[in-house]
Amino acid sequence: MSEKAETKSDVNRVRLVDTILRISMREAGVAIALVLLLIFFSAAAPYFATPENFLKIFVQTAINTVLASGMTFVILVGGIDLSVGSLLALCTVVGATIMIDPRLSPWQAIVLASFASMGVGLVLGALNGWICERWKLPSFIVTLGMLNVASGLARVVSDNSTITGLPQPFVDFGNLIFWGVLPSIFLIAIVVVLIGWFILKYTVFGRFVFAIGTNEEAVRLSGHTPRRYKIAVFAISGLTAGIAAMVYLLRLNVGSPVAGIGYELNAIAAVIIGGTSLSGGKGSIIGTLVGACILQVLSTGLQLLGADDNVKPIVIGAVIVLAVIGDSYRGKWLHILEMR
Amino acid sequence: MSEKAETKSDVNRVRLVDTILRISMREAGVAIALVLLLIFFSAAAPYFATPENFLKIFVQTAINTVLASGMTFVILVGGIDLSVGSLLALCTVVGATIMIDPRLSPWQAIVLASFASMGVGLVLGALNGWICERWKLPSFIVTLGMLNVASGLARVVSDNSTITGLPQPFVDFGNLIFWGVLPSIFLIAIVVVLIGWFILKYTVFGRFVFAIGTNEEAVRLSGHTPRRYKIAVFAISGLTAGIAAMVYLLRLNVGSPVAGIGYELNAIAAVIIGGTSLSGGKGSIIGTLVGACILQVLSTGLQLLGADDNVKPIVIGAVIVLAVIGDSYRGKWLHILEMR
Amino acid sequence: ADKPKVGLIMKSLSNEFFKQMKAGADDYAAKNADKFDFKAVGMKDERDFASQVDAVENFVTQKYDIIVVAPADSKAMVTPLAKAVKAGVKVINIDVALDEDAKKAAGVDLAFFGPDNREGAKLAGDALAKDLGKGGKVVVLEGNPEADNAKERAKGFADSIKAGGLQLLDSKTAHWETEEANTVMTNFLTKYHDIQGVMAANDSMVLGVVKALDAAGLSGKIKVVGFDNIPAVQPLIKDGKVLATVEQYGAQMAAMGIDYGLREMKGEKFTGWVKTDIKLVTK
Amino acid sequence: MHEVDLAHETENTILRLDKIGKRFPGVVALKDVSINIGRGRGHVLLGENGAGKSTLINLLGGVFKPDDGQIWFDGKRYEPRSPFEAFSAGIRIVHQELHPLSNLTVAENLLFESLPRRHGLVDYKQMNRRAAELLAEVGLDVAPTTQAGRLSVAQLQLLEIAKALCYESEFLVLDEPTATLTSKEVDRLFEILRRLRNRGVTTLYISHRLEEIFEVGDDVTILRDGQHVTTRPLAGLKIPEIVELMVGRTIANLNVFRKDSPVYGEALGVSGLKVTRSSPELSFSVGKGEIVGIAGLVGSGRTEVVRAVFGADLRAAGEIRVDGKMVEIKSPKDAVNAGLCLATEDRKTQGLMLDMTCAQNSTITDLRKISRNGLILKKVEDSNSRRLVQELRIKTPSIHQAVRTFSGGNQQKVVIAKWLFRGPKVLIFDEPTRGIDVGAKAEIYELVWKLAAAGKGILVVSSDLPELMGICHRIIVLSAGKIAGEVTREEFEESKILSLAYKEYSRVRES
Ligand SMILES: Nc1ncnc2c1ncn2[C@@H]1O[C@H](COP(=O)(O)OP(=O)(O)OP(=O)(O)O)[C@@H](O)[C@H]1O
Ligand SMILES: Nc1ncnc2c1ncn2[C@@H]1O[C@H](COP(=O)(O)OP(=O)(O)OP(=O)(O)O)[C@@H](O)[C@H]1O
Ligand SMILES: [Mg+2]
Ligand SMILES: [Mg+2]
Repeated sequence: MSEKAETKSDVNRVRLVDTILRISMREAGVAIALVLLLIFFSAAAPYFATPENFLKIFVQTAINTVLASGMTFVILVGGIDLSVGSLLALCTVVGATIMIDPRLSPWQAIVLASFASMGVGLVLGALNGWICERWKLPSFIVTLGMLNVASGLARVVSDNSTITGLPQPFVDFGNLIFWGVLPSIFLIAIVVVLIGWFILKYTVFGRFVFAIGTNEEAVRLSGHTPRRYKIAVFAISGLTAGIAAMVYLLRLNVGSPVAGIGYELNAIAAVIIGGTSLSGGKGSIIGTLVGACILQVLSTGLQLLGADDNVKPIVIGAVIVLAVIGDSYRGKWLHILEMR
Repeated sequence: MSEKAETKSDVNRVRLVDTILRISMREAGVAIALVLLLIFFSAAAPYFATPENFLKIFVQTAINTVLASGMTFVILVGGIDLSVGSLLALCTVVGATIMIDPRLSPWQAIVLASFASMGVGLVLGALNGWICERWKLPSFIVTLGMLNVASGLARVVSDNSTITGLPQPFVDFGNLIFWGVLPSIFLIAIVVVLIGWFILKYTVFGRFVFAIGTNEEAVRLSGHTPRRYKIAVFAISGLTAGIAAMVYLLRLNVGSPVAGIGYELNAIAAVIIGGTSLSGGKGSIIGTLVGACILQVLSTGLQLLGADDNVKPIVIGAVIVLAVIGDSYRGKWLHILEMR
Repeated sequence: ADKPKVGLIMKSLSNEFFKQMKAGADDYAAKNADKFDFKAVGMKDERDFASQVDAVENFVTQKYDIIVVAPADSKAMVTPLAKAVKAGVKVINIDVALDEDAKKAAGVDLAFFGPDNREGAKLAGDALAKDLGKGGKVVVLEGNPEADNAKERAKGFADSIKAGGLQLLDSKTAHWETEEANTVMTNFLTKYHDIQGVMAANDSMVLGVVKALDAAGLSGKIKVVGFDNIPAVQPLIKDGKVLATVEQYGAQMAAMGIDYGLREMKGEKFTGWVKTDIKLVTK
Repeated sequence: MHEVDLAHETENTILRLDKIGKRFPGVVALKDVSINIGRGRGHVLLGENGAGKSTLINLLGGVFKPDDGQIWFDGKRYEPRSPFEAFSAGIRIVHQELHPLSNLTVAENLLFESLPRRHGLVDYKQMNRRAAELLAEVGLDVAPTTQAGRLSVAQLQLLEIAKALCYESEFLVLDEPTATLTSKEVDRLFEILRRLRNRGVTTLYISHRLEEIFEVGDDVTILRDGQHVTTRPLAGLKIPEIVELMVGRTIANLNVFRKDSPVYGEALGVSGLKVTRSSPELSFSVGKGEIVGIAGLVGSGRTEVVRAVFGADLRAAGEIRVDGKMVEIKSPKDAVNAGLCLATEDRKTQGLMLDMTCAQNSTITDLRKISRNGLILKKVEDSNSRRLVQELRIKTPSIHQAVRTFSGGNQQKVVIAKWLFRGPKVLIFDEPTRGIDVGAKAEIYELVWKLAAAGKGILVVSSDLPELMGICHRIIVLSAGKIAGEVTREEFEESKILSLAYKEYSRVRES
């Protein structure tokens, strides 16, 4: 009897593993690369495999994760958003400027700043989308223009200075760790990812995002207006830049016009490593989260390993490419799994 | 009699203008934007409309023009190359290191360095292409990886320092101005553009570039091997990065691991402003030259105008977008012209 | 009408040091509006010295009489500046010294008006060493590895580590950036549990370092020194979260550069290194 | 005189086109077209390739706006600015060009116009159930959760039809719905159309398969070169008459293509071909001068087989001989070098570079012929292309026109042109007359025969059985990926071929 029961639970266990494997492969094949990296650094780098270190990695990944979540939407409809880095900079200085306004109570300041930061992101993001759609322009060049404009605006707004002195409740919230394991900053990032995942998976809007990325003309012929959804998608990307700006402020407590330089490439890298197709229509936000983690684990792991500063970019570049190469075999692996 | 003859020549003149207008519209509709900018700055900015200033603009445009020429090929086949900036850096330090080798005579050093610089570019460019094709990966991520790798290599090779002391004949050549109007540096850029234009317009290879960008599968099913041509295209982009590195050395007389940071976006911007479609298959290298000129005229013009540093990026960003918006009306204008 | 035209070329204006420099220069120019015309330019990315070269060329085009320049690269800027000199422009080198060999090769002899970055860093490092005592364990956050002032400051830190008998645990670049400094410092804290002091090559990185220490509950316990004395660190010094930073008087430096330029135009000649003030700033 | 005014003008006219005109750069697609369509009637729209049929449909569907004229629908001015407005007005269109959302599921594709939702979320359960019903109705045998990208062209066509059926509409337009369908699906489609008409739905039907229009139509409108020729009841009309109205001249050998060419030797030999490791082995051969057809139901694997032979997809096993010599075919390049060519079934995605010119498309298969030392000789290219355009009667204002602007039929001719330019030994055509008008069809048959007479081996995949029976020496019938049998010309009979095509399926059902 007992033997039989064991076999059954064994079978169940095998099935569970199988299912998890399958789902993780489908949602984020590149998770394997992440696991490999984790194993490698845990073995090789001192202090890597400690809870505190993982906590720290979580916090460090947060900004990129939030940016990359919005970027996933944009890439899914077949666009790209190069402006998120400078939008983030603009939003940090707008947010910080409001927060240190002496006429406002700390709480007023925090609420107002959050709305302003996200609002600025949302509006400029929507503007990106609107320009792309109004004149049928490639988002690459439109958002490249916005990159410059927003970065100039950030300088003007901040008068080129780093803004400090944020209200204490805000700073405290940034340092908060829920239940000893979940830093508030990471919590925000996870909430953003989950909302994004839910929207893409279960809402009608999500279906439109995939459909437009697959065949925009077909969507139009089905009687819909892709333009609207595409503008919305860029607005979302702007919004996440605004949220990422708040995360930046929570994490570093300073607003700066030079925050976020080059973040757009990092975010795009996370999205693509996460398996989302640059030509649109295929991908997942969970993959994006994994992609962002890979990049951060790599960077932190290399430092703990004591890698040379000059060698670091070489390794990071190589691993980015290796991760997507590995991911390109996913189809095959998945096929083998399903065939069984 | 004479009246009649005049009318005829008038008609001919009208026809000529018409033809030029049509061709320039087709090859580079955005030339209009360039002319508008030139008129504006000539009127508004002191010292702008001087021969010396144009000479300088030519020289300053050269590096971006060379990079953007190679980039045009890549974008025409539907790819993108983010690595050109750091390839340029790597090639400058490789070239400069060889050039200052005391064991070589100046001429030996110059020749060897040129070959090495272009060779490194060519090989790493081809590697980009090969990885993309071997695993069917998006060039965006592969070249993003290469961006990191090449930049790390440049740091390792140069040990993070600027390399100076290039041989005198080389420096002299860089300062040369042919017939008082044509700086050697600009001459190189023009030669690269012309070769590129010729290849795209008149060779079988050029035909394949357009065909692959338009419909790769159709090319494959017509009995060809798109892979080969695509690798070649990335190799060309690497090669132009190597040539641009030599131009950089000629112009600035130093090799540096941080040369070329952000140049990839500039080059891409020039290509797209020049009317080449990011989805491939449509565009021209003459347009790219015009696009590069627009960017440089804008930057120089704004400085001569005394624009505020914070406002400059805002204007540049806005003009980039305006230029492509204007270009989007080209179809309409061309249509009107053809309808007459 | 024939007032001399003075152009000031800086690095990135979003670097607070240059912002102060510009403010000082603008101020000085406004006070002396009858003596000279003035224009200042910065760059988008301080590593992109090609655009600084463009700026030099543009000033020559506009027939400026004096160019005051804080070179983004000590070697690369020599050739274009030498060309400017040959075109009859008075060139004043401030902030970062042009490379001696390169100057010799280009056949120009330019004086340098600027601070001693190495000495400045040593001032800060020494303050830390004094505070920690012999055997204190420190980490260093460097600037952009190829930047001349970053190299000088790294040397200065190394000098005081040696002189003060400190123990260097690790040294990494954070590319002058707040966020990267925060990450690098956080990782240092993971890797080394006995850090006592931090030397950061500029104050932007200090902001990131302090935040990392705050998050770990170590601020005030681990001592931090920086460089530049930007407004944002001044309250941190007051709070004791930062031990010291170095003031190099950017505002005066530019004004002084302009002044030296005007004097050279009148026929004075300067050579060698005219050192400008640096001062250790503590609580 | 021709204009037989359909008596029921006013109250019974559901759609009235009044002097409609539409121009594209270089072409007048429609000029002065006035048509009345009666309520509840089955209206057929005919015309050669490029006559302007699809353009007319696109005007109705809100894809384009007319340059001149007015449209009246249900007694009201009708000016749709988007497909949505067309839907809301009650006009539904199955477009000629397929627009699948290939990354989405079949169910999502079907119901994409308004996804079933609950609390703002997609109601997957209801969606899949509803989709399954619709799929059953059109006889498309795939799971609602299949990715649309995995369907074949014919299956996608059925999907589009099912899509149009899923909402009530007053006016249904079908632009060449049967071009890729086999008789099984066609019969079912007609059945559905009949049901709809009984419910009072007006249908506007476009097809180049003239035999079938009598089953779906009451009235017919014929366009020629963008101009209205006639609108009249179908009853009493004969095919040759219709053809004459369409092309403006008589076509002699309309359905008699059986010419004899001597068959000798072997042009193409295939033995032991396995598409995938688990699929059955296939062997067949095509003689020189022989035209061999491949028949089968939708999804029976015809396309898979020819693609595998051509090296477009990797095959698991199989030897291929050309001219009696074994050839190694691992890619289309090998195949082309060995003397094979394949005109694919989907010209848009696999056959043409749509944004390039006719000249560039027609010469892409052999650039050596138009170049020297790697340089393209523009004159040679143009003259070659011009020759092909003439030979195939491709209708275009200029060989430098982008093929995107060509009508479907003319695009197909460009595909054939590019292979003629290469001059292969064996030509494989997958649905060569998909969307091609009678005149052009006759020309293509003529051409195929000429090629055969010149000693080429020809393999034709077609869903149009009469067509295969008209031109082939021999027909291979595929059923569920297996060769169910071979029929020679003497034994050609529709029922016989069909029963072979069903063979494997009925076996499955029995077991
Ligand atoms: N978007 C477009 N741009 C330019 N020309 C077009 C466009 N669409 C159609 N045309 C031209 O308009 C004419 C009519 O084309 P249309 O597609 O309506 O023909 P059709 O009757 O549907 O032919 P087929 O039977 O081949 O489908 C053709 O000459 C075609 O080249
Ligand atoms: N990429 C694919 N992935 C999975 N299944 C496929 C794929 N392509 C085709 N199939 C399936 O393989 C079977 C054979 O398809 P094929 O296109 O060869 O049929 P066919 O006889 O040419 O039919 P059609 O008339 O539809 O062209 C079909 O059931 C189809 O759904
Ligand atoms: Mg049509
Ligand atoms: Mg088929």
